[in-house]
Amino acid sequence: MYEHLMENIGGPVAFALEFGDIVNYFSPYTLTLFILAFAFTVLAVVSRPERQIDIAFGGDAYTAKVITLQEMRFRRFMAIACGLASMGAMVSGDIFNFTLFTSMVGITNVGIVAAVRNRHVLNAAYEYGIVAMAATLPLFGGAAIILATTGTLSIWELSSGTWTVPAVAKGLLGLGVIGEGMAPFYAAKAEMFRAPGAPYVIMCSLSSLLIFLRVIEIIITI
Amino acid sequence: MRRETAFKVMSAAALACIAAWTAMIAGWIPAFAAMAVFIVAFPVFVIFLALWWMYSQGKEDIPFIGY
Amino acid sequence: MIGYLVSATFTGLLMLGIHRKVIARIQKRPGPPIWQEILHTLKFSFKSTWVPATASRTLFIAVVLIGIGIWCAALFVVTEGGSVLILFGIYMLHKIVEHGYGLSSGSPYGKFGGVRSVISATSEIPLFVTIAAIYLFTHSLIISDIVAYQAVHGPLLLSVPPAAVAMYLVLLSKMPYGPFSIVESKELVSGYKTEHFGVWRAGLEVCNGLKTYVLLYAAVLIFIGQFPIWAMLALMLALLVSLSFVCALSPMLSPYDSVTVQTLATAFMIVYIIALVVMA
Amino acid sequence: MIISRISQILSDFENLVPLFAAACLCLAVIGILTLPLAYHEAQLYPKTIDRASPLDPYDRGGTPFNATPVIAQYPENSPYLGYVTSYLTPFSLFLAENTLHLGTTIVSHPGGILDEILHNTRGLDTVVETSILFTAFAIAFYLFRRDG
Repeated sequence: MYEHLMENIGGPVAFALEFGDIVNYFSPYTLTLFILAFAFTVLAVVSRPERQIDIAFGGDAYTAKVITLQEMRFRRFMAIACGLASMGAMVSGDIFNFTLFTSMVGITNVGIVAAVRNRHVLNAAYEYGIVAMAATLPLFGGAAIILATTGTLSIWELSSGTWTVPAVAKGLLGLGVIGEGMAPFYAAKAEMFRAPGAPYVIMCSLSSLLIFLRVIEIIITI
Repeated sequence: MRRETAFKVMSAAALACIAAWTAMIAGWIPAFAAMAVFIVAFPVFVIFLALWWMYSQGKEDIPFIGY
Repeated sequence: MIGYLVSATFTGLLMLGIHRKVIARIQKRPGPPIWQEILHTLKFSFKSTWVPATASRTLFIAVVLIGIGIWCAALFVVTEGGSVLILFGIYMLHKIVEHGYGLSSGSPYGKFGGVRSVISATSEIPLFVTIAAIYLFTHSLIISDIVAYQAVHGPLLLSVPPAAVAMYLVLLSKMPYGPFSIVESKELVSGYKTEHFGVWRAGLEVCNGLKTYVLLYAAVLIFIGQFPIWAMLALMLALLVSLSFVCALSPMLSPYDSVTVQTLATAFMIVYIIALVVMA
Repeated sequence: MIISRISQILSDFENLVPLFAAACLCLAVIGILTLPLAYHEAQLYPKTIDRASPLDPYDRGGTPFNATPVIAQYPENSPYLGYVTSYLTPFSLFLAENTLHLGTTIVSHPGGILDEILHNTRGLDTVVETSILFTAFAIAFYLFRRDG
């Protein structure tokens, strides 16, 4: 058992990176998630999209979808932004900062598929966007309740055991992250996956999985 | 890729693994550093070992589309 | 450590072979020999290999490496007694590797496999409640602390049986031929694996071997406790055979139904945990 | 069967918004039932509003280029804590002295952002907030200009 409660959850904190009151910390857990987000962001930077093959059912014809350079550039930009936002969310040691990064992930996820010219995918992205937008309400609401009831937002402080964070605030945080595309609100995200451009589309799913994993740590810690 | 390249990469990965392992046993580097080396080098070793055995025996093809 | 890594891979592959054999015997088929999966791996690594013309080359190759890499990391986390959260994080991120396999080739079958794997993204949600339930008892998520707790208080399997059931569901959804393995359904050809042939498939098999070993080992370690290695292997085998029975006797659910079943299981677990907290 | 009926609802993304709204509603009801929540008096970021100030509601008080007492979580991380309070460009200063409306927009004068970064010690938040805005603008611009 470690001295600090937080270190019993994600492992001993190796080092912390301070931005004023926002202290980003790297424990084995957050570091692992950070490295994975980083690895897939690098992949989105260096790999070219695949040429997705479509079969015309009922015939012998098949077609390859080609992504234009302009579209590829924009989607890569969004995928990188998404990767950066998830990296930030992974190591953030501040509840409000985490919620900000999470809402940025929601916006960039829409951006990744927004350039696709496929009605079905765009419809799904639209629905997803609305839910992601609505999900910011529980997210920021949870953060606000935590600040009002404890007077602090630092995860490090909150985990010291002197504060009691109301269960409903934790629930709101969890619901906000689940709204960004975790089950049972995953239907739109699964449809967004039909878009071509594998290295970018993967970031959609990766980012929501990562922030979900992180919010579990936060909910248990505080 | 040529076979020699695959062989070189494979041996480099294997050497990295063995070096990290020896260094860990001798106490020169902490265990987690050795593990980090393994995590990076072991997959490379596995894939390039197999690539050294067999690569580019056919030419590129479009995917299986189910005829 | 290198020896352990390699032997874990082969043990995992052997266990997958046993899994197939047990299923076959229950279904009154002769089944392949139990070392079939090891032979598969070796066979695939000698097959001709290239990257499909339509594929996203870098991603196509990188996911194979990442797949093996993350399960190596998981093995080290389990053996060194790291945080159980890291292990469960890797369980979930295996999904991303599956997506990468499926989407990177450009093949429609791989794509369907990849989309299926997004749909099945719930299969890991019961893990979250498992973690919360464990934490309520042990007040620590470091595996070595959990093992120490069990040495004093007896196995967690007896203290939090519903959490163990949730963990069992997760294991089941990761095993091939199970009711939740919708990504490996037969109408998808080979699903996300369709385009990864030859060496890439061998890499995938190595990843699967490590994955099976880590999953079973971790389940035994977290819910029963630490034993000498032969006893661990025996317990893992017992767990595997029970999983094979479930896989052999249950039909595969339709994709969205499997999600609903897992979501309901999670909801039940959440209610259980709230009850635990209220009682405490 | 009930399970396949549930999965039919879950699998259609048209139902996503009502489902999420229902979940939010459930949680909100639970939240209302657990009221009242205790308000913690010793807040980290206290705020006093001077309605008469031309910079209202963004006036954090204090004289420019002077240290102002500010509460921070980790004062050791902010050596210049509270030093820059409301720096205004000459034009902004002119507006502030002559009108009452400068404070109505947070980024219309440089003081807004600097204030958040240095006075309240939450600089990374400000950076992320603006990044979110820029990302959203980038998407909108791309979609608008795509066919142009």
